[in-house]
Amino acid sequence: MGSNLLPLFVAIPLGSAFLVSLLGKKLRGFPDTFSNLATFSLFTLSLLSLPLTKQLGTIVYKVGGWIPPIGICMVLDSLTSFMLVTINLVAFLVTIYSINYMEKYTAKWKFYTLFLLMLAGMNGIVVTGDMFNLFVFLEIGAISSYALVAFGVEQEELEASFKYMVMGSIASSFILLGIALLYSYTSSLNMADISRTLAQKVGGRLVFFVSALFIMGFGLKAALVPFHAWLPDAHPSAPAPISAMLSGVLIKALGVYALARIFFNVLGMTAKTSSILMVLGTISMVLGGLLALGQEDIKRLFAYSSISQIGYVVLGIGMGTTLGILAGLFHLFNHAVFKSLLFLNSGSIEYSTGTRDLRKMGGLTSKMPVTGYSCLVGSMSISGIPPLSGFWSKLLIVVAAIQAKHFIFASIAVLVSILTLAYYLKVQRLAFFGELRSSLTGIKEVPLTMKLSMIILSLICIFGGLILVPGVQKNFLNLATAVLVNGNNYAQTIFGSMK
Amino acid sequence: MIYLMCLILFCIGIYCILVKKNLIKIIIGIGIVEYAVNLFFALVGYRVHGRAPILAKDQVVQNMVDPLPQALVLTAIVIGLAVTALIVAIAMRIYEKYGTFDITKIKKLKG
Amino acid sequence: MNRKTEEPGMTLIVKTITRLTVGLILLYGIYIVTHGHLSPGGGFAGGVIIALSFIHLMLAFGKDLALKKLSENLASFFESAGAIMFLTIALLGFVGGYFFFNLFLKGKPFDFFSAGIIPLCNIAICLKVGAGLFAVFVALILLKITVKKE
Amino acid sequence: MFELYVLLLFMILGAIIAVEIKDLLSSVVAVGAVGLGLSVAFLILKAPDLAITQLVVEILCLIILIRATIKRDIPPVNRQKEIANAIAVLLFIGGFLFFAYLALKDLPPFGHPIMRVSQNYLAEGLKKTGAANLVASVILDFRAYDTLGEATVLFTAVVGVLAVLRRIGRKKIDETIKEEDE
Repeated sequence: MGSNLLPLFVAIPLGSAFLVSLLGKKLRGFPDTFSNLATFSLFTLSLLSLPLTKQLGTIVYKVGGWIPPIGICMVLDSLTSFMLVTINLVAFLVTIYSINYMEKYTAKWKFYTLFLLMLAGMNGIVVTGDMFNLFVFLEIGAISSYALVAFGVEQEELEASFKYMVMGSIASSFILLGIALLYSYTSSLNMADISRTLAQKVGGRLVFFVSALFIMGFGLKAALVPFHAWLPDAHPSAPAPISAMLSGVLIKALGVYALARIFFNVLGMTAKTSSILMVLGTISMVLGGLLALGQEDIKRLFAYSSISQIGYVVLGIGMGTTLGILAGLFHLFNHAVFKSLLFLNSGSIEYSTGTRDLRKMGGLTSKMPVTGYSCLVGSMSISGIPPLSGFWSKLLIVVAAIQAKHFIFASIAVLVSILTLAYYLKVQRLAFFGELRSSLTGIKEVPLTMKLSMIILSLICIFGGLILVPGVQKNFLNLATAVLVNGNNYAQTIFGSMK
Repeated sequence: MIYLMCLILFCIGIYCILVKKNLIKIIIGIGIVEYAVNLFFALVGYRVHGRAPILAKDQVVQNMVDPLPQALVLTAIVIGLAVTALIVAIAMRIYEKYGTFDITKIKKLKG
Repeated sequence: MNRKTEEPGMTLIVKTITRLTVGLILLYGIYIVTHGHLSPGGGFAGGVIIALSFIHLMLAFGKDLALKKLSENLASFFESAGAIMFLTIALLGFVGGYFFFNLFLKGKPFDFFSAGIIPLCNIAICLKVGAGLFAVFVALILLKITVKKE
Repeated sequence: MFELYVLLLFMILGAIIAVEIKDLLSSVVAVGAVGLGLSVAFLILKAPDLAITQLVVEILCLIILIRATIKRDIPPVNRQKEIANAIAVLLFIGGFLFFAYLALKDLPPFGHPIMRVSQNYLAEGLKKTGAANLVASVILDFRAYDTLGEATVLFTAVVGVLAVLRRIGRKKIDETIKEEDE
């Protein structure tokens, strides 16, 4: 019975998206209530999947009843349920936030339809165990995000969306070409089957070429530094809830998760790819941080900071050691929480004051206490101030780097952390402290639902360090880490659990 | 090497996307890249002297081409169409706002 | 295409030929859809052909006539309905134990009524694709380009 | 397979023309020719399903693209700035093709796919699904979940187009907007 849970992760958001588009135009309140219901049930289901994977191990679901190399299978292992919890937690809080925020835009039902489709795409990517299926759901997530970036239909938004779309299409075609090569080589599309076949063959050059294609493709989606050009335009242009989703989870589900899954479990991690990933991660970390320092637009600053933090995650995962992967995944979760919190804060500021320019703000805490304090929590957490969650994950990454004898990477990570603190202090000083500007005396705090989701997210930031408490850590992080560390056993696990 | 010719087509598309400064040219480049990838899939599934994978009555068929890549290409074509439709819509909105397709004149964002 | 002549659409020759061919195109599209499990084609190609027949009508006679036959709201309704139908077929598979389980009788091979859910899926996809592409086209046509030169 | 080589050469030429020609409308027509060439290539490769689909999709794409380009005054493209960029891209492409050439040697030769998994479709497709068209049996039964995704992609794009083409994106304060503008 438990395995019937799996298709629901895709079917619920898809079904509700179709229903919202069918009925949402006529019934006024329907899109709001229904989408919130859908994301809430998804969140509950994802929490349910955690004990399920612990009890039953890896669950393989055969779609249509066909045995995997012939049909498509869905896989629920610990890494999957870890990602599902992250994605659906953020999605649920963001939909709560959108109830009030999206009043500013027209055609709310289109927003919710696209939002739910994007969610379906991300859940589909995480759940699937099939290469081509991963590509299809990646396209669903990507195409809906292209449209959502342009949702405001102003000049900057359209332009950013075009740029994002061109980059995204290049990435998709690289990925598809890689899949075609892999299919020709192994004659299979199932990830476990590919991994099993590759283990028997010795064909270094093809695997190397396919790895390069995948690093370019998924690296573009994850906005690692040589491929990052679209992100600082696209993420700020979207409506704030979407920025939160894009920076918070989309680049991770489409980029980091897919990279990790393919390299650890399908192609096999080699020393070469590991060092490529670490170098890319470090460059992203440094460059993202340096560029963020010079920004005056609050959302652009957050976007550059996303690049920098993704660098941390990739550095951690790229190390390939147990502690490194654990730290990377933990930072992924934390970043999803505090970056969505920060983008929601920036949305609240824009909602009340109508500007995104840091130089035009000042003293906002006195007028908007909830936004001000939650933003303070988010900023301190992302810059790694103890005892907030970001501190622990960054500490773990540094420790893991030292443990693996990558002293240069460790010291760079520490330095970038200080850089991060610098630019978040700038945000705090310019936006929230100091004197209130005369032009801003009339502003009010944002409506209730927006406050609610910001408060919940900042609470998670404060208590996020508790995930490292042994009992929680064992169930939530260690099992997910084990999936990646024992990457080569993936095929055995999948075929084993089908019998 | 027929595969390599197909990849040359792919590269022409990539060149067009990265070098040209006109929105419509970029869209055309994306189209060419999609054609190339679809063709590559179809080439991968071809079998010498194969038949189309459609059965007819009272007939024993041994040598058929691979139906799986064809199914995948079908999906990929649809995805390509979806991308094209959306990107043309965005390009037309940009034209409406700026009055040009030239990317050098469309620079509100710093990059 | 936003021509302001008294009679919308193209010349008489085009209109006459359109009148003759548009029904055939529509019929051909329906044939392709319903025989998708037996011969080349299928829901997607058929759906595009059906959409093209309406687009043909629109190009020849102007937008008013085509929209009278299939309005934009109706198109988007059909689209969502097709999508829901497809998903319902998928979910019905749960009755047989699996998502997307082919639970209907397979019938005799090569018969028109055979292959379980495949023809039904074809029809659902055709509705979705045809209506969806028509809606896109209408939206692109109706967009009045008003260039603001700064 | 001589005709396939000729066709590919034709497609490459068409693509180069589409990329380099100055007039946008001619460029769109050239890319249409490439698409039709692809459709014929599918026919030669024994994929009638793909040929039909590619043909109709090509027609639709052409209509949409011509709609976007027609009656636009397009100034000739300024070429001088492109050169530095073009050299870098050509270098990248050269490297790409070189590594691709090396990698392609590992693949099974053209015309002899391994078909480990798809052997099952040929052998059991008719018996298990009842569809004579094996491609239909793959897309709608063995891999129907992919097709659900594919249909969703198209749905997403349609909703996306409708959302992008809204006349007004943001409401002004206390402004109500009529239904048809949404």
